[in-house]
Amino acid sequence: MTAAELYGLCGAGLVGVGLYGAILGRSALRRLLGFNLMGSGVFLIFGAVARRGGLAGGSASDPVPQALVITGLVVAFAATALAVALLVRLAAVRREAGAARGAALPAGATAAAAHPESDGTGAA
Amino acid sequence: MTLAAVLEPWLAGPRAAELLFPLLAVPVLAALLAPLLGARGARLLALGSLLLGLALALAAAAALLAAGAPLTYALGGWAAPLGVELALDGPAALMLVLTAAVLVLVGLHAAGEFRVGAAGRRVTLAFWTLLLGVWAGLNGLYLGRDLFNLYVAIEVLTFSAVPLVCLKGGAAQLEAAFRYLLFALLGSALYLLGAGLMLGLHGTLDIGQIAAALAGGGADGSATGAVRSGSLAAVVLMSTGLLAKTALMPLHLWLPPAHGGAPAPASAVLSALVVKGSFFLLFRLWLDLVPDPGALHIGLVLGTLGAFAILLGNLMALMQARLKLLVAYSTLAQLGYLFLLFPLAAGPGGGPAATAALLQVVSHALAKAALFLLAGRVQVAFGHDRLAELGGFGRALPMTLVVIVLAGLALAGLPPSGGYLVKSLYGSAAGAEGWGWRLVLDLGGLLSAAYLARILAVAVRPAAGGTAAPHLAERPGGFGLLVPGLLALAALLLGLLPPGWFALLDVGRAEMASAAAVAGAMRGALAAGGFWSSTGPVLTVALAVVLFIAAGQSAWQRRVGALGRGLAGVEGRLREWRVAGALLLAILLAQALAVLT
Amino acid sequence: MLPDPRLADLPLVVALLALALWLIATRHDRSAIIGFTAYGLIVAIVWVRLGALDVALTEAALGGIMGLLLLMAAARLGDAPDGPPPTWPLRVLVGLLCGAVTAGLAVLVLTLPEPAPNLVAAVAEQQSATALKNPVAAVLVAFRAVDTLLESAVLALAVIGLWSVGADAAWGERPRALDSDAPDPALVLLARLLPPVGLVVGVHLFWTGADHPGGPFQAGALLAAMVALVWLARLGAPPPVRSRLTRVGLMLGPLVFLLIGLAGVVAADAYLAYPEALTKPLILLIEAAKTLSVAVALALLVAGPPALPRARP
Amino acid sequence: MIWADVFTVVLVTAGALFFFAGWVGLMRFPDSLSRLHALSKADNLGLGLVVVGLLAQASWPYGVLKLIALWLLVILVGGATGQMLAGALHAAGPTPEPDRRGDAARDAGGTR
Repeated sequence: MTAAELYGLCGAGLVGVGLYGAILGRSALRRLLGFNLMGSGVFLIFGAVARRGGLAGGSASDPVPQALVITGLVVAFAATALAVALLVRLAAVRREAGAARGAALPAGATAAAAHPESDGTGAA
Repeated sequence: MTLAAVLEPWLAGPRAAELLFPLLAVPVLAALLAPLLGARGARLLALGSLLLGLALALAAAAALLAAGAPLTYALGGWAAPLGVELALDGPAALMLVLTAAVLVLVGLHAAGEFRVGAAGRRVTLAFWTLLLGVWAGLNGLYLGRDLFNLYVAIEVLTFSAVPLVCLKGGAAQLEAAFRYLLFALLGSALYLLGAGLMLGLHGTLDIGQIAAALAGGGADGSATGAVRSGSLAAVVLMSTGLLAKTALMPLHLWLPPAHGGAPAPASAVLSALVVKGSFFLLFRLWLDLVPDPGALHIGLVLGTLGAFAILLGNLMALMQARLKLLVAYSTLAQLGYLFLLFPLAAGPGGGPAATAALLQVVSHALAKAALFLLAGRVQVAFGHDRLAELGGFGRALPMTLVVIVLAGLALAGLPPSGGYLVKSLYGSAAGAEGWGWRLVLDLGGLLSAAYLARILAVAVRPAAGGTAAPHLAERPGGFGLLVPGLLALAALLLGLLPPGWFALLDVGRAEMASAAAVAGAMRGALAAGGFWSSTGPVLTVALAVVLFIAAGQSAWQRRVGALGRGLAGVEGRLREWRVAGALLLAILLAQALAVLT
Repeated sequence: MLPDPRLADLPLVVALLALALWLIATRHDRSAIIGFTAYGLIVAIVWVRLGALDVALTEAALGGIMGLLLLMAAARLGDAPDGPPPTWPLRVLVGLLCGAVTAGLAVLVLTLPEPAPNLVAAVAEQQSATALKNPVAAVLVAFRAVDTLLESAVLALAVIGLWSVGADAAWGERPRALDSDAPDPALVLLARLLPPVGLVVGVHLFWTGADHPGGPFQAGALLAAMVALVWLARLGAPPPVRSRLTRVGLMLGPLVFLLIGLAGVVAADAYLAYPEALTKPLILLIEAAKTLSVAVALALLVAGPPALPRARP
Repeated sequence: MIWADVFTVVLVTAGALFFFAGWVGLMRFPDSLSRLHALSKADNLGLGLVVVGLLAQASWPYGVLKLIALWLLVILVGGATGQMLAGALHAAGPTPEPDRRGDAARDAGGTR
């Protein structure tokens, strides 16, 4: 087995582990972490492809998949930042709604309270 | 020199392909400039660039018709596999024009609501910038033929669509947006994985080159068995990722709450266009990249999911307590029709199936954009959209009701609507052996007629408390009916377009023979055999209205109560994160089994 | 030399997989995030082992701010599960499904064709036209320029989307996700000493990127980490989102790229092509603007949506 | 050149041993402060030995300068983060943390 195959298999394993974490993670943050693990597994498979192509073409690593991974890494970071912002804001809105319950309810809370079917109350 | 002479090289000459990149560049440029102009400027910039984009899309469609063959453009002069190429064929041109037209109309409709004075700076700037981002992502999806380029385009789309869901900023919307984002990200990761494996298998990401290699026309002769099955597995990974983004039932966990809470114009765009973007890519993958998909069992898997979506989506729509959620579930059902393409295109007379799927995209985009805008109008007028408290709203807003009915009849498939064309073309593609699919089509049509009847019955029934109409919180201006009316009429009269126009779809796909198929379907509408399919929806609506009114809201609820609660319970379980995640993987494996056995 | 270079790879693979399993199994969100930061460092080493130095640099530079982002989130979100734990049948089912996916992928990885198709020769052949000696940079800025362009648009849109998550009342204010009441003196010391070094290394990474591993992404990520450190230590504050200058900085990279790309159809016969005489200076201009915009975008993404100052009791 | 190689192997091995000792301390020591202490002590020494060992292999002058700069940076960052962690522990109060291995075992049993 070559090193490229070894890391490719590692990537396959990480995709599985990451998917498990993304589906069954105990909190939203952990599911996000699971997605990032899965993403790194995907990128490692790209790395294996790049390494194999590079060795076949007489270089350390094929530059095209490398460039794709760099683009993908930045996109994954931006996605994580957006997701974190949504979570933090969601927690803040819920806190405000909890603090103001009984008094004037903020708009988000009334929407959620009046229309439970529009609120994904399951584990997000 | 006349304008036509100046434009000649682009519209009918050697430079036609130079129109492709501006179709992508204009929305990107506008989305980048909008935040620099600030909330006030963003609105004007968006509307202006949308009009420019519509003109460009029409020009590209004209150039494509003149050329008679797909246009391709190698960016930077670098040909694939090293460089990235853009391409335009008939279906892509249709999508470009449809997207620009719907965005222009929705933009004009929303121009009053999303301005600094009415919505505030945050919402105004975000709405217009993200609308431009959605447009950029969609155009990238239509024009791309490089798998990674398409990945980046789909991420542009996702990053723009997610914040649109939570513009109102309530807890329910934020949670829906987070679920949407995370589920879409899992989908993107699966898609990217498939693209990476494709690169490892073929050394190229260009859809045309991979298809040629798989069909045995590659530079190195024919593809080996391992490469072929590896490629199919890669397509399955990409396909699963795209299903998650299309919100095909049962992977729809984010869609109802997202539509329940997003502003109506945002819902219209999400429902009419955004979910179609990933479907369009599925269309490309299974019809353009995979050689002879009919030999695989994939159509059975995707078609079954589509049939499930049609039936469950329509039933759920029938039971919703809120108008916007009713419309959202109707979207889920209508998405199901798109997926009947895959089993029906594989049949012996499958040519019209692809035409039917594309017409379904158009027809649903027009009718659903209209319905969401109208639902928003009702919500503004009465301060809520709870059907139980809207009894008699038709008396207060008669014209709104008329336009709702027009859009609803287009969805239900009354001739000459797009919905009718879709069912007729699918029906002829299914043939005698495909009676099961035809049954689903008919049931779906009846159910959509039934929920339309339910809205009608609510609208004409006396209001609660014995008054003629519910209390109007705010009387909406008649001008607001212009755009929904145009959209609904366009959906309803789609079949009256000269059949020759549909030849646009066939550029690069002669096997579809759309013009002849549409002409045949319209002839069928008038023939004796077409009686049921042409009048069925109207008869059902009339009968169901009588039944609904006779039974009254409460009796109706009692009658279907037990069944409905059970169904809603099952559907609610399907929307749990863990269940949806497990289903995503199960669908991935089901597709893999279908393709590799 | 070691007798077999794979002896160095196996421990890395085992460490990655073990750490990944621990990350999803461990109880506390915060430990999982600290573990994830360590995981990112190992992944960066793996990229070196795979001969992909450009990726290794990106991973290492992004890993730092990713850790900061997630830690600040964990601090604000608390450490409670948001639902009952999954039932055993569900765990077994999902575990089996994930295992099946992994097994399928393993087969795919092991049956990739031999010799591996690749674009090494194609890149090497055409690279001279780009005046860049680093093949990865040539792919990013020339051959696949449109992807890089759209990806900068993704970053810019992500910032706008992130800002739109804030409260209406806070619009125009500055982001405050990194604010703390009293930063640790050691952190302040670090934030005084490290950024000058980071700036030098960042500029070096940008400059050397044309010919050696490095480039706008890596340099931008490092600069963003330095900026975030300064904000975290309260030696400076993120600019308010109403600031036009910030928005110009955010959009400059993709705008310059797009405008030069559009001009290419006149000046070089194709969109996103560079006229021969100006290739080097134009690419330098694009990369400089891009470095700035990547740094601004990543720093703003960590800083979060605009927020009102927290009320003091 | 063989002497330079021997020098490198000996020092890097010694450095690795210190890292190992630091890792053992991290795993086995009873409370957070002593774990932190073991870790930073052993790591600083270990890193110093590794860097000195590698100096024999580095090119003059830039390779050597880079290595030394790297060493200084790691010392700075390690020192500052150690200080911050200690500060956080101090602020959290004197309650001894539960045994780490027991904690980990509970975690493994509790959520997997």
